[in-house]
Amino acid sequence: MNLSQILILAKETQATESMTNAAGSGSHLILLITVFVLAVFIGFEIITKIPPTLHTPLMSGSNAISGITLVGALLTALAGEPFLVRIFGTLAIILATMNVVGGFLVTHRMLGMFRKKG
Amino acid sequence: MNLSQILILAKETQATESMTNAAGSGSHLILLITVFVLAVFIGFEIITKIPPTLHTPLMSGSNAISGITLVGALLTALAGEPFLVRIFGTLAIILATMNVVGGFLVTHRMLGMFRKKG
Amino acid sequence: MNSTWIDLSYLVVIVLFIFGLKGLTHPRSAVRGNMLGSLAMFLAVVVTLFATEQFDWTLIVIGIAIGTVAGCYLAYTIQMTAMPQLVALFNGFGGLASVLVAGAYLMIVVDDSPQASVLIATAVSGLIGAVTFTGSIIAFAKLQGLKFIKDIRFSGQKLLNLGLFLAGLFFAFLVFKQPEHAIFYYWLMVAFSLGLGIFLVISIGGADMPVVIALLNSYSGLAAAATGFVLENNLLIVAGSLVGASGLILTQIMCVAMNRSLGNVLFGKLQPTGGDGPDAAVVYANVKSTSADEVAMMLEVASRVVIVPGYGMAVAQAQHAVSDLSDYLTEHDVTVEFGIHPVAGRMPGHMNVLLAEADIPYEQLKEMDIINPTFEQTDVVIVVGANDVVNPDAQNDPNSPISGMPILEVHKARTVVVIKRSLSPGFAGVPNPLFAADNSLMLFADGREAVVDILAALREG
Amino acid sequence: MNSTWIDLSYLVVIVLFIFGLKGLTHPRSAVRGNMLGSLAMFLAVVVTLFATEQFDWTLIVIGIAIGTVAGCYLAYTIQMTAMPQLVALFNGFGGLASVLVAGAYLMIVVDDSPQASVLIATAVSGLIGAVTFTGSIIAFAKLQGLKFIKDIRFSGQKLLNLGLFLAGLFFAFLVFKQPEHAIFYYWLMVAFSLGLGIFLVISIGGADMPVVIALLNSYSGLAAAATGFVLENNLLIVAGSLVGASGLILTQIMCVAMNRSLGNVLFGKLQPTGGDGPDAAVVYANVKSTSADEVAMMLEVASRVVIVPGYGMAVAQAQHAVSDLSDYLTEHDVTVEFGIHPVAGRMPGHMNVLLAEADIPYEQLKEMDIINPTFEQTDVVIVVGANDVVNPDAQNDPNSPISGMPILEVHKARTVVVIKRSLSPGFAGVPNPLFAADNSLMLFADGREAVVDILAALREG
Ligand SMILES: NC(=O)c1ccc[n+]([C@@H]2O[C@H](COP(=O)([O-])OP(=O)(O)OC[C@H]3O[C@@H](n4cnc5c(N)ncnc54)[C@H](OP(=O)(O)O)[C@@H]3O)[C@@H](O)[C@H]2O)c1
Ligand SMILES: NC(=O)c1ccc[n+]([C@@H]2O[C@H](COP(=O)([O-])OP(=O)(O)OC[C@H]3O[C@@H](n4cnc5c(N)ncnc54)[C@H](OP(=O)(O)O)[C@@H]3O)[C@@H](O)[C@H]2O)c1
Repeated sequence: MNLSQILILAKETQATESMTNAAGSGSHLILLITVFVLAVFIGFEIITKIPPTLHTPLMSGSNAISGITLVGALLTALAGEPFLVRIFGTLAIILATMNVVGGFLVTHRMLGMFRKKG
Repeated sequence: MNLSQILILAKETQATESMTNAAGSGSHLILLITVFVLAVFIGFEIITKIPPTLHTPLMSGSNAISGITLVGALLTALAGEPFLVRIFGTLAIILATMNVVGGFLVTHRMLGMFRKKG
Repeated sequence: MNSTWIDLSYLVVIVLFIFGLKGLTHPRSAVRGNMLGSLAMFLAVVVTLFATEQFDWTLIVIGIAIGTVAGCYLAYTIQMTAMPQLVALFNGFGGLASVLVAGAYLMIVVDDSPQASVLIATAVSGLIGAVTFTGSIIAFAKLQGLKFIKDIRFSGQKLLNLGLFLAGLFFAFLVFKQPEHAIFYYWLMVAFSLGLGIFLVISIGGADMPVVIALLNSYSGLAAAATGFVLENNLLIVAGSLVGASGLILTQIMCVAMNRSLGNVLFGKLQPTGGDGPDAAVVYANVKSTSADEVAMMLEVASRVVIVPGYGMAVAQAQHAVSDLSDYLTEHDVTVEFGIHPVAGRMPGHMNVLLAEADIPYEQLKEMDIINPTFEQTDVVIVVGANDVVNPDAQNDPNSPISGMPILEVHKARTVVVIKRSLSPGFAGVPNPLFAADNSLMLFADGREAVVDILAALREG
Repeated sequence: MNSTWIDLSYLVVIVLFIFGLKGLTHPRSAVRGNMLGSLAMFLAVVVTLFATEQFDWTLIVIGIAIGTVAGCYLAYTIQMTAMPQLVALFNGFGGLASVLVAGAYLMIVVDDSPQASVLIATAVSGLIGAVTFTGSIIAFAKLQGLKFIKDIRFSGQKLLNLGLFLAGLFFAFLVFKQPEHAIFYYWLMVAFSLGLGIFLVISIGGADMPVVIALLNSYSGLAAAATGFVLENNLLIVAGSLVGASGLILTQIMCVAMNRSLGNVLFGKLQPTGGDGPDAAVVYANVKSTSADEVAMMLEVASRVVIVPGYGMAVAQAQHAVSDLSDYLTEHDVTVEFGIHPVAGRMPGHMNVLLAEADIPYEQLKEMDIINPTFEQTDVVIVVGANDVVNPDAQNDPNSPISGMPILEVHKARTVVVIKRSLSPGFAGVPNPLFAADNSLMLFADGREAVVDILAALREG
């Protein structure tokens, strides 16, 4: 239940109606977009601080994070009744898991080399 | 309309139901909290980059930004039928406007001093 | 105006705020950053007003007009030295606005069985806003040196604070638990929180106010964010949390620079002088004093001079005189640099602002870590109204209340001239062995007058 | 599992990802950062699985098992020099997964008249995912040096790309416009996008692949974020946009370091040698070659040596030999430092990874801006398989294709020894006047062998 729904109950007063109009973030979509924009800012701020030495591990590490599609794949595979959906879901799971597991491991291997001398 | 609402239409299939469960960000509130958390991260990342020279302007400048309550005050004043609500709203508008206008101006004055020598 | 457009405009405002803050990370882009921020705020207000088609705008326009005029007046008439209290005042206004908005909103929605999360957010917004309001006002009064406010301390104060806090929390809980009486409980909660704000700040020493202000600044941001949760408005949430983070980090920076914990600032007391600290009379047995003429003679033969400004320079408004002196010396082939301690003065970056006001080039200002290794090659250090930030006891005496605070190591220079009016202590209230050191000379005078005299003597000689 | 708990767990995952990324900002915390990231991913998977009470997990478990085994295998068997292609391969997998997820989701919701925004997000996710998939696979094949892939260029290629892109966009539009046939249009769109990925990357030179990979990495993040919009899942959105930003910045850094625009990398060609550039035969008229023994003699009397590694060191796997040489010299009181150019090798930070693999202390690795002013005081520079990054034409010849690229100014050292197998050019395909300079000596040999020989000569002598 969100503001708009509460305020539907209070529709009688013209006052609150105008509020629904302007309260902002009325829609789910705009919130998702806000989250997207903020996350991009965080990405930029953090990545620009990473020293060149760590750029290759960063590349493989962030690549592993992009395997987050795995969560989407799981949701789809769990949701899908039609045969094709399950096949697609399972295929996506295999691919995304490789991306995730391989990406993190290879990054770990690389970083291990940096640490040895420490 | 958000995912949960769409999926209510599709309630027949057990499949999609489990999806509603897990899709995440089902609720408005959690999205707002996410926005809050991300914004705090951005704040930390940016502020830690600000050099000591600019700390006083930062203090007054960020103080001005906290006057964003002005938007809340406007929404309330616009929405309020009851007399008290309008009074409170107007008072809040006066206070928040002082915070905003004064804060930005005084920051500008301060920064002007830095620039002169440039 | 269509609601999607409003949402999108708010998103643009959010982005502008972030870029504005990013602008403040560099002196060159800071002015633009601040302008972006105010542009964003303007946009937010305009969009919000146009969101409603037909409405009686009278009150709103009057409100904005009054606020604008008052804000402009304060911003343009304030002295640069009074900046801390002005920030405190504005801060308090913001806090009170949050209290009023949350209270008014509660009246609007209370009959429509609002959601638990909205009630909680309302209570949080009112609680934080009220503490911010009275806390800031007390901080303002203290910094302004208003007579009726003293450092009030009594036994049981912590208990009282705890009691007020718990009472506030309890009524906040009732707001959420018994929504049918929410309005009543809300104002009761606000009343206790107002009290809490007063008693929290009233016992804190005036010199610790900058830390308190930064913290209250953070609170006012959090209050705005909470209001955002009340109205389910992501613009308020983002802007509020940016400010919240900023205030917290500034608080943190100041505490680190003073080598004290936040808890110690808020609740602890500094040890009173003479307790188990060194006795001032003993420390100051061998103090040598000097005259402006003598200092001028030393400067004439110096090749490297470092000026260390402190709170006294702000009090004496000596920055322009200091700037003239620096110019004179530079023209006569003396290398002049300024040693800036991070907590010299009473605000973070206080000295930078004052020196910038007096047109001293950015490159001459050196941070502590940069200037410290150079003192051994420095002929004369002129300390203008600084005290604690040049106290060698912070390094040498582990029992000193300021032990561990990083300092400017001026005692390593060949000669140190300290300009202040007396031997009275600085903010921390501890004697300073520097004043009695072999290579130290005291010039007892008002900061501005002393510097003007030195310059006059130089010009004559 | 309660939906609120799921949401909160996802929020925790988001925070962990951000802290993980922050960990990567420092070598000391990088390992922990990467672990935090994988922990976050694990948590996300577990939470998602437990979100559904009763379900046939067989397929899912099988899928995860296969993926894990394959991922481990690849990660542990890969050579460090083959890192770029491995990243490309993983990247492609991620892209294809996005295509499949969006496609499957479309099948689930298509009958329930989904929202416009969901349809758009689905189409975007499929489009970007498909381009990422084929683009990455081509990049992989090129870097792996697979024979059947060459730099294929034909006239009208840009037109073809544009056509494919527009066709993809058109069918994406139809997905959204005619939801009743959405599935059909979706796969049509995917088909065109797959083609687009192929033809976009196939014409780009193998040496530019790192830039392409960083860009595709960014795309795969954006595809994941788009999938997040499809599922209205903020975890996918945040994680995806973090990766999107990261890839874009890396692309940008590489382009700046090569002094080329992204457009030039993607669509332009480097001028072929001999066009209006200098002629190799003329440039190389006065090349002097040397032997391992001679180099060893020079090193014996040197007091400061800088080693500049390049792509050739990676090819020859010479890092361990170089490390031994550096140890030997250091033990004999020679100051040894490494000059690291930001785009030496074929990946950003490529040289750092290789040298770290060979246990060379972090402090000996100097970035370009730090090491450049020291070359004039350097007795011997040993260039191991670097070419373009030490080409003085980048500074001197405004017509050179690499003009403006910042370089390591090794030509300012007293003596430069260049180890490479021949006079053949490096990645940019231009001759290097350094090789013919008065203070240069060429040591024609495989990188590893040459260094081993020098060390042997030193030990004997
Ligand atoms: N900057 C911040 O953010 C901040 C925040 C919180 C606390 N603090 C604290 O404030 C202190 C700052 O150190 P500080 O060395 O700058 O100042 P200080 O230790 O407070 O000393 C200031 C000195 O200036 C002298 N003075 C006052 N008026 C003067 C005048 N008109 N002409 C000449 N001298 C004058 C005073 O001596 P006389 O009375 O004898 O003249 C006094 O000893 C530190 O202890 C710091 O921890 C700073
Ligand atoms: N690092 C990045 O992120 C990145 C990304 C994109 C593009 N690039 C480009 O890649 C280039 C990197 O410059 P660079 O100086 O490192 O490399 P380079 O200019 O490509 O030159 C490498 C040299 O190594 C020699 N070599 C090859 N195998 C060898 C072996 N086994 N032993 C000894 N030498 C061998 C080659 O000469 P021989 O064949 O005669 O032995 C060649 O001239 C730059 O132009 C840069 O713009 C880099």
